Amino acid sequence: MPPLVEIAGLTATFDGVPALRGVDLSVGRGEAVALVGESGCGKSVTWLAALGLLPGKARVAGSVRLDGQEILNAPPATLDALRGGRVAMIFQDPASSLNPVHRIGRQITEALALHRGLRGAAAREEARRLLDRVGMPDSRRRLDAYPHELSGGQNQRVMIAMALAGSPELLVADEPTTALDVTIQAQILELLAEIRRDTGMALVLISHDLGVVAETCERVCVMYAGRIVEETAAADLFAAPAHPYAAGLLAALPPIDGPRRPLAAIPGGVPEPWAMPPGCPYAPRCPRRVAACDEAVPRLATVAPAHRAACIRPLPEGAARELLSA
Amino acid sequence: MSVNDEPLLHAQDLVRRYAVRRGMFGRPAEVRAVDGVSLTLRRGQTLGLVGESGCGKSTTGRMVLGLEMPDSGGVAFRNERMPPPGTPEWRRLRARMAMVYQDPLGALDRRLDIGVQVAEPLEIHGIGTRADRPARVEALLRSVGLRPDQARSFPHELSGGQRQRAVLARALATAPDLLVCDEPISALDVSIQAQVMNLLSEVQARTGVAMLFISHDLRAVRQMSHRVAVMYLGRVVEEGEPDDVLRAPAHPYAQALVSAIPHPGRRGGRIVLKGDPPNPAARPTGCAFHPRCAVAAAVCARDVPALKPRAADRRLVACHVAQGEAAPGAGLPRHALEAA
Amino acid sequence: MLRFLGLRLARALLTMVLVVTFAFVVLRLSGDPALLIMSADAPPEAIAAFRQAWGLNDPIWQQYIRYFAAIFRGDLGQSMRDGRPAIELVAERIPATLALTLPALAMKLGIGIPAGIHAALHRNSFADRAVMLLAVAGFTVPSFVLGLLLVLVFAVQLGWLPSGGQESWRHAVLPVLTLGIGGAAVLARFTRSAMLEVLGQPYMRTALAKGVPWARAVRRHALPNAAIPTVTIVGFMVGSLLAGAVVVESVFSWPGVGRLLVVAVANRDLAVVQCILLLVAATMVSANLAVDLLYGVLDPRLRSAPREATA
Amino acid sequence: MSDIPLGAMPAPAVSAPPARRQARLPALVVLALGWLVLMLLVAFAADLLSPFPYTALDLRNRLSPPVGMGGVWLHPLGTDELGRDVLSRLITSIRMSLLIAFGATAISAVLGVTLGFLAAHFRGLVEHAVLALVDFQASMPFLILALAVLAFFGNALPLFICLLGLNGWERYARIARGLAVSAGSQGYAAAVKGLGASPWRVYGRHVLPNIASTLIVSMTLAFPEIILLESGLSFLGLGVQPPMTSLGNMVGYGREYLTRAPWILLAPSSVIVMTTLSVSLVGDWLRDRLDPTLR
Repeated sequence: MPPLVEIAGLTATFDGVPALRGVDLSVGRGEAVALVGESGCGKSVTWLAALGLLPGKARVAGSVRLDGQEILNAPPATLDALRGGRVAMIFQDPASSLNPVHRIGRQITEALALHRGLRGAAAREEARRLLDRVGMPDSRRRLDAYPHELSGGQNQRVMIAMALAGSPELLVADEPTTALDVTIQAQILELLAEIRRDTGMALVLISHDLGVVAETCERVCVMYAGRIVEETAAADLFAAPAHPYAAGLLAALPPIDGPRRPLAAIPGGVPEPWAMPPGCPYAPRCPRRVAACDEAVPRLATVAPAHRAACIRPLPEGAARELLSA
Repeated sequence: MSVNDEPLLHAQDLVRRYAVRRGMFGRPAEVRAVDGVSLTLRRGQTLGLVGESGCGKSTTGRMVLGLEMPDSGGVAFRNERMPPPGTPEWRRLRARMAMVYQDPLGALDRRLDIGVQVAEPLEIHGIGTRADRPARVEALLRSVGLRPDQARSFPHELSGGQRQRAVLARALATAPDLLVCDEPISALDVSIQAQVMNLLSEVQARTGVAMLFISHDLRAVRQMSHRVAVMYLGRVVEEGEPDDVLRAPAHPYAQALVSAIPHPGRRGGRIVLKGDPPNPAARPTGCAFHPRCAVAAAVCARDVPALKPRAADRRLVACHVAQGEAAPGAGLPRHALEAA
Repeated sequence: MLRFLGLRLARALLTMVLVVTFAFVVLRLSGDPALLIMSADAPPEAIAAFRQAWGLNDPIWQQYIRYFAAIFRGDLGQSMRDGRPAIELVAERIPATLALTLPALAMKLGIGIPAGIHAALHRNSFADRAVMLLAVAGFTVPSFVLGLLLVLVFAVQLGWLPSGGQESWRHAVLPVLTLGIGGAAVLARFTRSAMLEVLGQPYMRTALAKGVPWARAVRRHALPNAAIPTVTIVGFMVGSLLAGAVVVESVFSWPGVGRLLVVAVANRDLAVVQCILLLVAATMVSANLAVDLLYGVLDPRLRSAPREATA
Repeated sequence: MSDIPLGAMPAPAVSAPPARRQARLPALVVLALGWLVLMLLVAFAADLLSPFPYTALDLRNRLSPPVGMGGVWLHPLGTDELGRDVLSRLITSIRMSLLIAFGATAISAVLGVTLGFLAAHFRGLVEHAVLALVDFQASMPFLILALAVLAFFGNALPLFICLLGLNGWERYARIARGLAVSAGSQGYAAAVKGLGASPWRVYGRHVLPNIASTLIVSMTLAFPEIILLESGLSFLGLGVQPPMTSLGNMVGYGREYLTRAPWILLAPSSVIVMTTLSVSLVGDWLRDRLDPTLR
C-alpha cells in the first residue's frame, strides 16, 4: 500500500538561489511526522512547493505523489481540488492568515462549499459545529466576528476548523504555535492530538522547537540547509541522535532539571544558500569533521532499523548519550 | 566576586497605567500594565522575570532601568531615587546601567559600522581618550566573541547572533553595574540562543554585573537565573529558586506554565488551561487568575492575594489556596471560565 | 460608529473654517481691499465712501463675523468687473466644468483601475511594463502640453475635432481625453501597487491552500482588500471635480469654473476668487467625508474594537 | 512584496549577497541621469551658452522655422513672433524653471522635516496641530490655493517660489514624523537615548542621517510635481511674469502661433517632459534601491 504522500528529490530555487536541494520524505496514512530545523533550512518551503503554493518565480522540480498520483506542478484544477480537500495546511501567524474583511463564518463556509457542496444554512450550521469541535467558546456568536476581534489562539482554532472543513487525509501545520504563548500552545497541540485520534488524519508538524515535536509526532525529520539530514522515530532521535547536527540541537536545548552548566552551543552559523561549503554543509560547524566530509554531500543512508542519517561518520549508539550529557 | 548583601537596586510596589483607546473610536479604557510589583537586584546575581505576553514584564524592565516613570511606587538604585528620564543626572546614570533588546537589528543604527557604535557610549560619557578608544573597542568586541576586524562591518552584514553580541559590547562599554535583557534570545535560532546565553553568563561571572533576564521561555530563565519571578497580568504571583519553582511550582498558574513547557522525553500529563489570558482592560475581580484556575475558591474571586512567604518553605506566592488560607475549590462555574 | 462619524464631521467643519479664515486673512494681508478694487488714482472721497460701504473701518473681528454671516447667507460679494453677485457667476459655470470632469472621471476609473489590476496580476509581463511606462508618462507630462499636442494632431493636422470653444459635444472630446489620460495613468499606478501589496499577504496563500481557484481568490479576497487604499485617491479625484480642470479649460478656452478662476485671478476679482475657493473647499471636504464613511463600510477593523492588543 | 515565502526566510546575510543582487544601472536610468546632468550644465552656464541675449529682437527673420525645417543655422531652433531666438530663450527658461523647482523643493523639505521632527519630539498638542495642518493641506488641491494667494498678493518671483515651496511639505512632515517616532519608540534612537545621549546627538547623529535617504527619494518624487505646477501657472500667465521667461510661459506664448509656428512651444514642452520624466525615473530607481518601503 503506497504511503499517503511520497516526496522524492524535491528541489526549489528562487532567482538561481536554491532553497531546497533534494528532499526525500514520505508520510504514511494517519501518521504524525515532524519536520524540524532552524530558520532558512527549507522546512516550510518543502510543503509549499509540494502543494504548489510558492510564488510564480520559484522553480520546483522532483516528484510529489499523493496516493501514488503525481501532483508536483499538476494543472491548477487538480491542485485546487486536493488543496483543502485531501491535504489541508495551516500557518504560523493566524492573525494575518485570515482575510481581515471577511467574517469568520464566511471563511469557513467557503471551504465547505468548495469541498462538500454545502450552501446557506446547512453550511453555516456545519461551520458552527466545526468551531465547537475546535473548542471555540460561544461558537454561534463567533461566526459573525472578524479576525481582528479574536485572540491569536482563537484565530488559530478558526484556521484548524477551516482545514477540517474538507475532511482532509493530511493536515500540514507550518509552525502553528510559534506565535502563541506557551499555555495557548499547549491547548492547540492538545487539540491537534485529539483531532488525529478522532479522525485518523495524518499530520505533518513543521517547527523549530524540538520539545513541541517530541510530544506530538511519531517520526521526526531534521533538516539543515535545504536537505533532510536525519530521519527516525521520535523516541530514538531524542535518545540517540545519529547526525552530529541533531545531537548539537539537543545539547543546545536548556535542560529542565539537573545541574546548571554552560550549554553545548553549536559554533558558527547556518551557511548562506549562495555560499555553501563544498561537501557536507554542516562540516564547518561539526566537531566530528574529517577531511572526507568535504568531498561529497553525504546521502541519507540507513544507520539503524528505520533510522537514516546523512553523515559519513554518524554517532555510534552510546556516543550520543555522553555527548548529550557531557 | 564579592556578593555584599547590600542590594544594588530595589523596586517597591511599581504601578504603571496606560489609557488605551478601545478601537478607532471607543472610550479610552485604563489598563494597569504593572499593578504593584516589587523586586530586588543584587550584584553578580540574575533575577529571571517570566510570564506570557501582556503580563507587564517588559514594562517592569523599562521602569527598573528608569526609561519610564512609574505612576506610583519607586526605584532606588544604590539607595538613591531614580532621577526622572531626560534630566542630566538621569543621563549620567545611564553609564551605570544598560539594556539588551529583543531585536538586535532594530537597536543598531543601520548606517554606522559596529566599531563606531560600540565606541559611542565612551564618547557620550567621556571615558578614555580619543587615542585609546579603538583599543578599548577592540577589547570589548573580543570580550563578546567578535573578531576585531568585524568592527568595520555594518549591522545588516552580521548574523542575528553576531548583532546581539555587538549590542552587548555597546552595553558593556561603560562597565555598567546592571544589565536588563528584554527577551534577548527569542528572535534567535536554537543553536545561536545557546551561544548568547553562555556569553551572558560568562560576562556576569567576569564582571559581577547584576542582571534582570526577561523572557517568556521558562527553560531559558531557569538556565540564566539565580532567582525567578513568575508574572501574570501585571503582578508577581510566585518568586523563588528556579529549580524549586520548576520542580514544585506553588501557584496554580506557575504549575500550568511549567507543565506547558514542551520538552523532549516528557509524555502527556499536562495541565491545559481553558480560555485565553483575560483582557487587561477588563481585569477580573480578586485574583486575576481565578477565572482559569482549577482550584479557585469563593475567596479567590473576592480578595486580591498578597505575595508573601509560604509558611512551609518561605516560597513567595500570591495565592489563598497555596498559602493554605482557603480550601482548594473545584474551580468556579463554567461561565466564569469563559474569557472576556 | 456614531463617534466615528462625529469625529470625521468635526474635522470636515474645522477644515472649512480654516479655509474661510485663510481667505479672510489673505484678503486683508494683501493690502487695503479698497485700493485694490478701486483704481489707485480714484479720488480720496470715493475711496473713503467705498471703505465705509464695505465696513473696512470697523475693528477686524467685527469684519470677520460679518464676513462669516455673509457666507452663510450665500452673499459672497459682487464681482468687481460686472457687479453681478459672485455666486451667481460661479454657479452658471458649474455645469460646463462638470461636463468635462465627470466623463473624465468615468474614463479615469474605467481605464485606470482595470489596467492597474491587470498589471499587478501579470507582474513583469509586457502589459505590466507598458502600464508602468504609460503611468510614468501620464504622471510627468503636464496637462497643457498633452492638450496642445492633442490639438496639434487632431485639430490642426487631421482637422477631425475643433480646437476650442463649447458649441457641441465634439468640442469636449479633446479636453476630456486630456484630463482622462493623466488621471487614468496615476490611478493605474496606484491600483497596481495596492494590488501587489495585497497579493503578497498570507491570507491569499490561505485561500489557495483552502482550494479556492486563483481567479476566485483574486475576486473574493484580493479586490476587497485592495479597494481600501484605492478609495482614498478616488475620493481625491471626486473632490477635485470642480478644481481639476483649471489648466485644461484654459487650453481649450472652455467656459468652466476653472477658466473663470484664471480670469478672476488675472483681474484680481477678489470676490469671485473667494467664492470659487470656498466652493472647491466644500466639494473636497464633502468628498473626503464620503471617503471616510466608505472606509467604515469597507474596513471592519475601523468599525469594532480590536481584541485588546496586550502590552 | 516578499518574494521568498514567509516560512523560509534565508538566514541573515553573513557574507555579502552575490553581485547579481546589485543590478547594474538600467539603460533608461542612465539616459535620465545624462539628461539631468545636461540640464544642470545648461542652467549653470546659461549666459555662456545662449547665442543671443534672450530679449534681443530680430524682426527680419521673424517666425523662421528651426534648422531642420528649412530654417537657418543662425537660429537653430527658429525664432518666435518677435524674432527672438528660441534656443536662447529656452536656455534661460531652463535656468529659471530649475531655479524655482530647486528653491521650492528645498523650502518644502526644510519646512516639512522641521515640523515633522517637532511633532515627533513634542508629541501631544504640537503633534495634533501639525497633523491637522497636514490634513488641511492634503485635502485642498494646491493649484486653487496658489491661484488664490497669487490673486491676493499679485506676483513677485520670491513670493512665487515660497508659494510653490508650500506644495508637498506635508509629505515630508509625515515621513519625518513617522520615521522619527518609529526610531524613537523602539528603534536605534531609543537605544542611543538609553546610552545617555542628549536629544541633539540622537537626532543629529542618528535620526537625521537615516531619514536623509528616504527624504532624498521623496524629493525626487516631489520635484516633477513642482515643475508641472510652476509651468502650469506660468502657462496661465500667472506664474513667472515677463520680461523674465520660464518653460511654462514660453509654452503659453507659443500657443497663439500653434498652427503657424508650433516649434515655439514644442521646444519648451519637450524639455519639460524630458526633465520631469528623467527625475521620476531616477526617483523610482533610487527608491527601489535605497528604501523599498516608500511606495
